[in-house]
Amino acid sequence: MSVLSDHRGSSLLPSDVQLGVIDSDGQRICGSDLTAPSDDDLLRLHRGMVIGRRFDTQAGALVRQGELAVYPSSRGQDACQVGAALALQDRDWLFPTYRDSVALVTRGVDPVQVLTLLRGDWHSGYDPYERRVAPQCTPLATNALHAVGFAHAARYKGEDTVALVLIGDGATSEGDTHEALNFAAVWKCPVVFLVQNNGYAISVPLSKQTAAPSLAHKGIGYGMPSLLIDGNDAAGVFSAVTQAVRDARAGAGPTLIEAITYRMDAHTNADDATRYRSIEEVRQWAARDPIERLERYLCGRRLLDDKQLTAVRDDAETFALALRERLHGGPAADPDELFRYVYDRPTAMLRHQQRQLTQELSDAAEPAAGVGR
Amino acid sequence: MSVLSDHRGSSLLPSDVQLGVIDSDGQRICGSDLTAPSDDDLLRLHRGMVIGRRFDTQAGALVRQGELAVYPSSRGQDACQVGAALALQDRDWLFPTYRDSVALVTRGVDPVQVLTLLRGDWHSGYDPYERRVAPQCTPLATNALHAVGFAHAARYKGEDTVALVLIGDGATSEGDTHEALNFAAVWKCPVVFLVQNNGYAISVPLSKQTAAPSLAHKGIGYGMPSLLIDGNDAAGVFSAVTQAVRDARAGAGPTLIEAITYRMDAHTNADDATRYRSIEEVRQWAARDPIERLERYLCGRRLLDDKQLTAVRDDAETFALALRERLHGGPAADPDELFRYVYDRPTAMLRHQQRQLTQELSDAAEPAAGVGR
Amino acid sequence: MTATASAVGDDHMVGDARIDAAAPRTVTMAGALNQALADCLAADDSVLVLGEDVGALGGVFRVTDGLAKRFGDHRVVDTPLAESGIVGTAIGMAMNGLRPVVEMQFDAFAYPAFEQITSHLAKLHNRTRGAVSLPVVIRIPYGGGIGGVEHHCDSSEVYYTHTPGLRVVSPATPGDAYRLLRQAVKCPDPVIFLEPKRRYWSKESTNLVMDGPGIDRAVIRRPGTDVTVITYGGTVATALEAADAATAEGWDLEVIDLRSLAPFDDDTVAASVRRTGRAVVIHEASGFCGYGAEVVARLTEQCFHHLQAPILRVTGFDIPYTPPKLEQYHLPNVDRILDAVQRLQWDDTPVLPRSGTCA
Amino acid sequence: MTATASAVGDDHMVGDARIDAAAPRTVTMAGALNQALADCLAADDSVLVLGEDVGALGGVFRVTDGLAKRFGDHRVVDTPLAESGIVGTAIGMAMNGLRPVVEMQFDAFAYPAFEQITSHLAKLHNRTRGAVSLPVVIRIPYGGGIGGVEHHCDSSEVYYTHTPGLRVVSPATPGDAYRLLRQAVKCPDPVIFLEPKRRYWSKESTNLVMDGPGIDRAVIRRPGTDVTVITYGGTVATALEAADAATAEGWDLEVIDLRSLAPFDDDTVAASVRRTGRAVVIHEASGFCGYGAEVVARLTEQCFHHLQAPILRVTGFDIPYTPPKLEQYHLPNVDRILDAVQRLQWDDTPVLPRSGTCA
Ligand SMILES: Cc1ncc(C[n+]2csc(CCOP(=O)(O)OP(=O)(O)O)c2C)c(N)n1
Ligand SMILES: Cc1ncc(C[n+]2csc(CCOP(=O)(O)OP(=O)(O)O)c2C)c(N)n1
Ligand SMILES: [Mg+2]
Ligand SMILES: [Mg+2]
Repeated sequence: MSVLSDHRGSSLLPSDVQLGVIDSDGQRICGSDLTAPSDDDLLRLHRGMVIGRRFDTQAGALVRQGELAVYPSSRGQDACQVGAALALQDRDWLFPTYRDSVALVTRGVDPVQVLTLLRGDWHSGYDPYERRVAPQCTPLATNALHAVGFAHAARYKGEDTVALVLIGDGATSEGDTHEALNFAAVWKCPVVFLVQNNGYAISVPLSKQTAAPSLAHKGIGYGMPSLLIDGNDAAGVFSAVTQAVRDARAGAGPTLIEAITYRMDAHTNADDATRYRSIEEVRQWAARDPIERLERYLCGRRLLDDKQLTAVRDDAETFALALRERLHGGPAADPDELFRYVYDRPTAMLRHQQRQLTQELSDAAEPAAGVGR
Repeated sequence: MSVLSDHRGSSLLPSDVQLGVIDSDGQRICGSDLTAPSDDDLLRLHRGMVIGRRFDTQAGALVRQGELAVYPSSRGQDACQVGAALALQDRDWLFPTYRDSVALVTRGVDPVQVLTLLRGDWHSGYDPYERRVAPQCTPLATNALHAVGFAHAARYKGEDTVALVLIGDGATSEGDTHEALNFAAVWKCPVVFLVQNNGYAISVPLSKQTAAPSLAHKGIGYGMPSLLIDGNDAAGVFSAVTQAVRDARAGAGPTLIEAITYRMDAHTNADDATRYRSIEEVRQWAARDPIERLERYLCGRRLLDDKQLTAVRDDAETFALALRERLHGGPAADPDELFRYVYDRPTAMLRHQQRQLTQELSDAAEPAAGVGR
Repeated sequence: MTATASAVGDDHMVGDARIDAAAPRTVTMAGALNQALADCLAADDSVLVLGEDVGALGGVFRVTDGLAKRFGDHRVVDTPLAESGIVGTAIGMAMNGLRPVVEMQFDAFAYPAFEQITSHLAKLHNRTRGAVSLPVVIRIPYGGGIGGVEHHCDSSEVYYTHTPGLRVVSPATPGDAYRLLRQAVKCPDPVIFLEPKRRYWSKESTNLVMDGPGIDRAVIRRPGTDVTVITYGGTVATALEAADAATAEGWDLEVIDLRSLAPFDDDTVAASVRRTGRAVVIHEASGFCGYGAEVVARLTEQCFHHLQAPILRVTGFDIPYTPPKLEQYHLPNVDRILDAVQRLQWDDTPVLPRSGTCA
Repeated sequence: MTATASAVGDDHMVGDARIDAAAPRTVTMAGALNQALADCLAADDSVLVLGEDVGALGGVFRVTDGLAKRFGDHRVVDTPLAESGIVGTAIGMAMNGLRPVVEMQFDAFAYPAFEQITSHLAKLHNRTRGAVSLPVVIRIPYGGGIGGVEHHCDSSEVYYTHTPGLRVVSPATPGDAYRLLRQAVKCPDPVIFLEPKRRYWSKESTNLVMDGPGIDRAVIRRPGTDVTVITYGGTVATALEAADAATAEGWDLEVIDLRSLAPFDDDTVAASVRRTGRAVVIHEASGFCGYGAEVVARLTEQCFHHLQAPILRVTGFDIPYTPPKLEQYHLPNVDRILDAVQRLQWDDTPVLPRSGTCA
C-alpha cells in the first residue's frame, strides 16, 4: 500500500565541499573521497590538456582569420573536457554540447571534422559511430535525453556501454534536464551526467539560474547519487567520472556530477564578457589554471621534467600545424548535399528542387542576357 | 568569486515520515511539527469535506445520467482539496487542475460553473477574477508556471497575494514542474506547490514515475523548503498549507508540499482502474478515509454531535439538489461564442466565418430542396 | 483528463499470436493498429512501444491492449509522464539501433515534445550526413468528433508537415491503419503517425496485410469524373458519404485519400485534378495555414489551365477546437462539402467570391 | 552557441530618455526596437522585459541594450534558462495585469515553449470567454542570412500563424519595427513578433512614431501595375531590389509588405492582385505548408477570374536550414524572384508546369 520507498537516501546528497585529488597549488589532497589516478593516467591527462588547450587557442585564431564563423572556447574548463573524455572506455558514448570540442579532440575525433560545424560547411563533420560521439548539441539539455535513451537501449541489448552527458549550469534550468535525470533514475540507466558549472550561461550568473545549495543537490530529488567536485582538477574529474562510469557499467544506475569551473574566454568570440563579469574575477580564476596545477604536481613528483614538457608542447604545436594545413585544403561545401540527407532517400519534391538549383547554378555560370534563362 | 552559496541547506529536506495533526484513527498526533488548526477551522474543514464529497458523488451520478461528458473524481483526496482551499485567504489565488473541482467548490466557485467544462458547454465556466481561481488546467504542470508568474507579478505590484498550485504526482515528471519550482525559488515568489501524490498517474504507479525517496526531496535541488505530509489528514493539510502561505506572504519564498493520498475512484468515469490496481489496495485506503477520521476526532472531542452531523449532511443534500436543478435549466451552448473570444475583437475572417455558420444554420432550419441553399 | 474507452472489439483476441493476420475478418481501426504493433513486436526485437499508460492499461484508447502482457514491460514501456522525455529518449534509443514506437496520449500533449521533434527527430539524419538514422514512429491520436474536452481534439498535422525531415501519414480505414503502421515502423525515416480518433471504432472486414500502396502514395477511394475531393484520416469517410449524397445532385465525385501528408503524392492527385478540372480539399484542422492551403497552392500551380474553378477548402473554422457540445458546428460535414462542390462554378459564369472568404 | 553582435548603432544613445522619438534620424532596426522597448517601459509600469541575457548583456543582438541599467533589473529581467518557464510565467504575469515582452534568443529556442504558446497563450482568452486577456508579446529573431549555425536561422512563422488566438507580425523596416512593436505591446491579444535577423543592421532615416498603418494592415511598399509581389519581414527588401531590377525587363512590380501575417489583410492584398492579375509570394521558410501556401490559396479563391497565371511561390527549399556556407543557395534572391515573374505566362500561351513543382 505504501506509495513511497522506505529509503530516505540522505546518502544521495553531495559533499559540502568540492571534492578533488590535487588542489590549486598542485598539492595532493589528503583523505579525499576520490581515488587518485595512476601516474600514467595523470600523464595522459596532462598531455590531453596541453594538446586540447592548443587546439582551443588554434580555433580562436582561426576565427580571427575568418576561417571559422564562430568558436565557443573551453579554455579554463580543460580539466573537465579532458578528464571526462579520458574516463570513458572506447565502447562508451559521449553526448557533448557546442562547448565541448576539446573533449571530442581528446576522444580522438578528427579535429578537422570537429571544426566542420564552426566553419559552416555542415552541421556536424564526423560520423558519430566512429568514435562514439554524438553530434555536438546546440539546443540546451536536449542531448541529456538522447544519452538516457541510448544508455537504456544498450542495457536492453545486453551491452555494457555507458553514456556520458555534458551540459552546462544554464542548461540545468531546462525541463529536458529534469526529464533526463528522472528517466535515467527510474530506468536505472548506465549514464553519467557531468554538469560543467562555469558560473555563467552566456551573461547570466548562477545566482539568477538557481537558488539551490549546489546543482548537485538536485540528484536526491531523482533518487540519484551526486558528487560536487573541483572542475579545475583534472585528476579529480577523471577520478569522479571513472568511478561513476564504473558504477553505471556495473548496473548501479546513473550519477550526477557537478564540476565547478570557469570559462576564461567569452561565451564565443562574438560575445563581450566585460559586460557581465569583472577582470578581477577572471584573474582569480586564472590562478586556478588546470594545466599549471597538474604540471606543478607532476613536476613536483618528478613524473615530468622540462624535456618531457617541451616534447608534449612540441606535439601540441605539430598537432595545431597539421590542423591548420588540413583545414585550408578542405573541399568547398556542396549544395547538392542540401537535398541528399533530409530523408533516407530524397523525395520526388526534393529531387525536383535539387534539379532546379543545379539548373540555376549552371545558368548562372553562363553569361546570360538579361534575366531570361 | 564563489559561484556557490555557502548555505548547504539540509534544513530544506523533508521529514522522514509524513507529518500530520490527526492520525488515521482520529487521534491527535503528539509533538507534530504542524500546528493544530483551531476548533472552528476543524469544523469548517469537516463541513467542507462533507459538502465536497457530496458534490463529487453528485457529479459522478450526473455522468451516469449523461448530463456530464466526463468527471475526474477526487474522492479520497478530500482532505487535500478542502484543506488547501480553506488555507487560502480571499485575496489569494488558486491554480488547480482537472482533478480539483472540490477545491473550487470549497473556494466558493459556483458549482454549476465548475461543471461547465465537464458538461461540454465551454472550456471553463467561471470568471477567474471573481473567486481568484485560474481555469482548471488540463495540460499537466503548465499551471505551475502560471502561478509563479502570477505570484511574481503580485510582488512586483506590491501586493501580498499568494498563489497556490495544485498538481499530481505524475505531473511532477514534466519539465514545466521543474521550471516552475526553479523560477519560484530564484525569484523567491510567494507561491506554494501542493503535490497531491495519489500514487498513480492514470494507470502508472509512482514507482515508474520517480526513484526519489519522496517527491518532497525535490525541494532542496531548488533551494526550496519542502514538507512531506499525510494527505488524508485535513487538519494536517490545512496546517501545512496555511504555514507555507503565511511564509510566502511574509516574503520567505515558496514551499513544496507533498501530500500522500489516494484517489478512491477511477481516473475518470471512463477509466477502468481494475486494470492496474488491486481491490485490496483500494480497501486499505478506504480505512484511511479523511472524513471519517476527522469525524472521529471531532466527535471524540465533542465538537460535533449527531445532530450537528445530520445538519451538515442535510446541507450537503440541499447543495446537491440545488446543483441538479440549476444544471438542468442551463441554456444551450451558443455557436456564436465560438468566434467571439478568439481575439479581443473578432477579426474580419472570423466575422465572415461566423456569418457563414449563421447562414448555414438558418438555411438548415428551413426545409430545403436538395442541397441547394 | 482523459476519455477512456475500449476501441478494440471483444470479438477477436487482439495482440495475440493466435490470429492469422492475413485472413479476412472484421476489425476496428484500433484493433488493426493493435495487431500491427503486435506483429511488429513479434517480428523484430528492436521494436519497442513507449508511452504513458501503454502498459497495463493498454493505452487510453486500448490500442496497446494486451501487448505488455504478451511482450513484457521491457518491450512495452510505461514511461514517466513527460513527452519531451519520451521523444528525446526514443531518439537516443534509435541512435543505438532500436525502433521505438511512441504513443502520445492526445495531440495537444505532444506539444511538450516539439523541440525534440523539430530540432532533433526531423534533423539528425541530415545533421550527420545520413550517418544516424532515426526510425522512430510517433503515434498521435488526432482530431475531434469524440466529444472530447479542450486539448483532446487538436488537429496538429501542419506543425509536422511543415517540418522537413519528417514523414507524416494518416490512415482512414482499419486495413490501411494496419498497413501504414507496419510500413511506418519499417521506414528508415521518422514518421508522425496521425490516428483519427473518431475512426478508432470504425469497422472493416479486411485482410490485415502490409503490402499494397506504399507509405508515400495516395489512393483513389472512389473514382469519379466531376470533382476531385482530396482528404485524409478522419474526413475520408465524411468525403465518401458526401460523394454518395452528391449522386442525387448528379455529381460524380472522385475521393482521394492522401494517406501520406508529407511527402505529397503529386502524381496521383494532380492527374485526378487534371481529369476532373475541379477540386475540393477537406480537413478538420483550422483553414488558415492549414494543410489544405498547400494542397490548393501546389495543385493550382500544377493544374492551372485545367481548372474550371478555384480549388475550395472545407475545413474547421479558425478557432481553438470547440467544447464538446459545439463540435458539430465546427467539423466538416456532408452539407458543407456539397455546398463547396456547388460553388465550383458549374454554370461557367464566374461567381465572384466574397471578400475574406476562407473555408 | 550564439553569434553576438551589436546591431545598435553607436551614433545615438539607445534606450535613452534624451532622444526625442519623433525627430527624424538614422536608425537601425535593432536601434528602433530598442527605442520602442524603452518607450514602452517608460510609458507603462506594467510593461516588463523578460528573457535570456536581456539584462547586463543587452541581448545577443543588443536589442535590449541599456534597458536594465535605465529601468532596473526588476523591469528588465534575466530569467533562468528555460523557455517554457519564460512564456509560462509571462502568462501568469499577464493574468495579474502585467504586459510582459518576452525575448526568445533564436527561433528554434522558442520550441520548448510550444505547449505554453499553443495551449495557453493562444487559448486562455477564448477559454475564459474573454475574462482573461493576455497582452504578451513574444519577440523572436527569425530567419537566416546572417551566417548562423544550425537552430539559429529557422523561419517558424507557420507554427504560429496556424494557431488561432495568436497575432503574428513582422516588421521590414526600422520605422515599422518601432511602430509595430509599440502596437504589439499595446495590443490586448498575444502577439508573436518576428524580427528578421538579417535586417537588424539595416538603416533608415525616419521618425519613430506609433501611428500609421494599424497592427493588422498590409502596406504597399512600392506601387506597380504588372505583378503583385507579396512578402514580409526579411524578404521585403529583397522584393524591392527585385522590383528595381525588373524595370530593366519592362515589368512594373507592386510590392506588398504584409506586416501582419495573422490576421491576413485580405482587402489590401486582394485589391492589388485583382488589379495586376499576377502575383508572386516570397518567404525564406520552406515552401511545403509554408505561409505562402495560405496566401496562394486564399488569393486564388478570391481573385480566380482575375488571374492570368497561377500565383507562384519563391521560398526556401524543403530542407532543414542550411549550414552557413550554403545559405546563399537556399534564400530567395532577386534572380529567383525575377525567374518566377517570368514564369507568369506573359505570352498568354499556357506553360504547362513541370510535375511536382513547388517553389
Ligand atoms: C533551448 C536553448 N535555448 C537557448 C539557447 C541559446 N544559448 C546558447 S548557449 C546559452 C548559454 C548556456 O549556458 P550553460 O548551459 O551554462 O553552458 P555554457 O555556455 O556556459 O557552457 C544559451 C542561452 C540554446 N542554445 N538552446
Ligand atoms: C502534458 C500532458 N500530458 C498528458 C496528459 C494526459 N493525462 C491527463 S491526466 C494524466 C495523469 C496525471 O497524473 P497525476 O499528475 O498524478 O494527476 P492525477 O490524475 O493522479 O490527479 C495524464 C497522463 C495531459 N493532460 N497533459
Ligand atoms: Mg555555463
Ligand atoms: Mg496522481
